[in-house]
Order: sequence, then C-alpha cells, then structure tokens
Amino acid sequence: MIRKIVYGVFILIIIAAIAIFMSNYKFGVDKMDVGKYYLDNTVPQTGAANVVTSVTLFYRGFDTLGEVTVLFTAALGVAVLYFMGENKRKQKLQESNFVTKIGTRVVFPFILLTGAYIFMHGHLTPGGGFQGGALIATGFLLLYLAYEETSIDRKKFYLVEGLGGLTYVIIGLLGFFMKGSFLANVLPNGTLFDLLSGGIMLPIYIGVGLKVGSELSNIIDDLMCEVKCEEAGGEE
Amino acid sequence: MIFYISALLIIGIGIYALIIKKNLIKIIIGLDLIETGINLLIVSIGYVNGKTAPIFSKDVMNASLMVDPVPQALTLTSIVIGASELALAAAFVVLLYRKYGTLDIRKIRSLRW
Amino acid sequence: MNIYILIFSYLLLVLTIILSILAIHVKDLLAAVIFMGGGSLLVSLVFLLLQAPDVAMSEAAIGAALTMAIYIVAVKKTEREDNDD
Amino acid sequence: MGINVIIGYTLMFIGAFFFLLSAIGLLRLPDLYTRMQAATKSTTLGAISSIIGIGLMKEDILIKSIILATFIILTAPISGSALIRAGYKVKSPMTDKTVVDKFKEKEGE
Repeated sequence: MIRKIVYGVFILIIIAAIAIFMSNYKFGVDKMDVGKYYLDNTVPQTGAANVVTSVTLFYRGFDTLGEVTVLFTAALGVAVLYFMGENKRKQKLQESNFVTKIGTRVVFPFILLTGAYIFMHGHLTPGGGFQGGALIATGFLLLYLAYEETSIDRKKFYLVEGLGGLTYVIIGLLGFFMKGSFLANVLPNGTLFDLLSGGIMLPIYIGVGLKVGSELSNIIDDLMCEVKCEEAGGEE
Repeated sequence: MIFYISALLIIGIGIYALIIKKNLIKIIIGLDLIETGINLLIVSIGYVNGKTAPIFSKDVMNASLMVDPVPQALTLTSIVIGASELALAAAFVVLLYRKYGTLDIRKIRSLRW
Repeated sequence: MNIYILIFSYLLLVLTIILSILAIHVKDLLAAVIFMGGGSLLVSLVFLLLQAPDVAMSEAAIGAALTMAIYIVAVKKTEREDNDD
Repeated sequence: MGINVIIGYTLMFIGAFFFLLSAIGLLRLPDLYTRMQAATKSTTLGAISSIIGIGLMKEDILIKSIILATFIILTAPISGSALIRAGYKVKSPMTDKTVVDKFKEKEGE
C-alpha cells in the first residue's frame, strides 16, 4: 500500500513537471519558428504540395534514413530472436470460412493497389511511404489470417527490401557527387500538382514504401510462423 | 487546453502501468500508452486555431493559413519507430515465456527487483 | 475551432482515456489489447481533427492495425490471463 | 438548386435513416447474432448511400466516393462474418426463440 502511494506521488511529480513546462505554450496560438520557413519555401524550393512530406524527406532526409535503419534493425532483431527459439509448437489453427477466403482473394489486390497509390502520391496528398508500406503489410496480414498455409517467399522479400534501401542511399550519394551534399536535390522540381514533380521525393518514397512494406510483412511472417521459420533460412 | 490535459493523463496512465503492473504484456501496453500520449501532446502543440492542414491544393494556396508542419513530421517518425520497437518487445516477451513458462516478472528470477 | 468539432473532440478524448484505463485494468489480456487498439483508432480521429492527416493515416494503419496484430500474436503464443494479485 | 443536389440530399437522408434503424436494432435485439445483423447490414447500406449522396453534390469527388462505396461493399461482409464466427466459437448464448442452427447441423454430419 505504501509502495503504491510512493509511486503515485512519483507519477504526479512527472506529470506536474511536464505541465509546468507546457504552460509556456498556449494551445492554439501561432508559435511557429522554423515551420514558417518551411511553409513559405516548400513550393519554390522543392515543388511538393505536401509540406509534411517535404519536411520529412527534403529538409530532414537524413533523419528519415536513420528511421529506416531503425526499422530494418528491428525487423532483423525480431527475426534473430525467433530463430533463437526452438519453434516446436505445431498447433492447428481454425480454418477460416468461405466468405473470408473469397473476400480476401477479391480485396487483396485492391489493398496492394491502394498502398502503391498512397506511397506514389506522397508528395501531393496525405500519406507517404510509411503509411503505404503499412497498408501493404496489412494486406499480407489479411492473407495470413484467411489462408492458413500462406508463407511469403522470404528471399524475394529480402531482395525488394534491399533494393528499396539501396535506392535511398544511391540517390543520397548522387546528390553528394553532383551537388556536393548528401541527399541534395538532383532531379528537376517539375510543375506543382503533377505526379512527376517534387524532385527526389518520388523515387525515395517509392523505395521507402517498398522497404517498409516488405519489412513489416517479414515481421508479421516471423510472428505468425509456427514451423516454417527453420526451413526458410535467416541470413540477410 | 483539454488536448494537453488528456495527453498528460494518458502519459500518466502509461507510467502507472509501467511501474505497478507485474504482467509483461501489460507493461508493453503501458509503453504504448506513453507513446500515444506523447504523440498527442506534440501534435496538439503544433495546432493553430482556425488554420488548415499543411497541404497545398488548388483551393488553398496561402501558406499563412496552415498549421505547423514540423511536429507532424516528428510524430510520423515517432509512430513508425514505436511500432518496430513494440514488435521487438513482443518477440522478447514470447521468448521469455518459452524459457520461464510465465509472464509474471516476479517469477522470472533474473528480472526480480 | 468550430464548437461542434470541439465538443466531438472532447467526447473522443474522454472515450480514449476511459479505454486506456480499461486496457490496463481488465484481467483478460486479449480484451486489454482490443481496448488498446480502440484507443489508438480514436486518437487517430483526434489527429484528423487537429489538422494532421498524415499522422492520422499513419496512426490508423500502424497503431491500430499492425500493432494490434502483433499484440494478439504475442497473447496467443503466451497466455491469456493476467494473474496479478 | 440542381437535380443532383436534391438526389444527394435524399440519399443522405436515406443513409441517416438506416443508421438510425441500425442503432435501434443494436439496442433492442436480443442476442449477439441478431445484433450483428443490425450492425453490419443496415450500416453498409447507410454508409454507401450517404457517401454517394455527398459525391453527387460535389462533382469532383464523385469517382472517389464511388470507389469508397465499393470498398465498403467489399469489406463489410468479411468483417461481419468473421466477427459472428468468432462469437459462435466462444459460444455466445442464443436467445430462446432460435429455431435453427445451420452451423451446428453442418458440423454434425
């Protein structure tokens, strides 16, 4: 009992500290510093309509490269942790019913199409590589739930993932050799609201979308696999 | 204002679960709650009254009518990293269960405190 | 912000807090996970009302769908009851 | 006011009416299976008629709204059948008025 009170006081102190800090920032008041610069300069400098995408990929592209690396490390960690275990459980899952199977077969290509649309239009509409990749992985999750015997071909997924990551780094190095700084804009900006606009954002987001989709599908495959893990091979 | 208060409340609930609960999955749920609360806090800092989303369209071409894009970009990063961290934590939980046969951290001897 | 949208967001936030409290309080871990996923979905609606559609999409696709799948697999591979005292 | 606006408002009204029906059904029906009937079937109709109504009122989002309605038609039955099946598997109780259990008959043979 006394322990819970001590912990409660501790939590209250943390919350009060954050609240006192937050009292400097009133809700709903304009307090932009660097955001002003981004909003004013996105269209002339990058040619993208979505300012969030331009901040993520253009002004802070190096951070996003780090984020992709974190995601890759997590997928690798999940795979390694599951190969360490013995994986002896072989329980039979319940067979899914007719409606789910047929419906999955109908819906699955549309889910992939929507995911591809979202990550290709990341610089024009809300969305981008991470959201589209997550949507694609959700499609594979649906496939796993409907058909028990599903197993993705891990070699091909690793290939797609590697190509996606390689696109990012190669575009960054192109900027380094042609313009003198890593991830500099080497492609023309194009006209606003065109699909082929936004400079390096379109190829980078396609790469990120493929990479995130295959990575999250690999994580799902690792979590779902019962015995298949051992025969699939684990080297990257 | 209520956005700040509820974000702080969600963070508090998460810290409570992280400290008090003894079940490993409940602890991960606490971590996830803290992450959600902090995302809500950061996005609500960036909100400005009466302005729209930071996306140019044919109707909205005026940059002075948009909310701050920087917190949204940061939160985007945070959500993706949170999901991958959570997958890693779930893998650890499953492995610990295979080794010790329980989810109670008092019974997992090398984690006792 | 419009007054109706403000009231709607208050409702969403109160529901989110209730779902979070339930998620850490119930004994059944599967129910806790589902409460958690519902809370994530409501928070994504709040992000949409805060004019952050990118974050809302990301939270709905990752926080509510994939995270819940990962949790459910973890619960299925371990045990379902929380034997806290 | 053009003819498309009138049709759009009519469709939105029909959609709201079906949402109301499904809410009443959720409150009044006796067990899980009939409630899921109310929650999936009439909500599908309500959602697609509201979405297409909005699409008719603004021309430039008509195609998007038709695509959205198609997605709802495709996905709502899948989730509904999966939910009802899960409810059956955990032996959610039926009402006393249930006369036939086709699923049990099929399993039994």
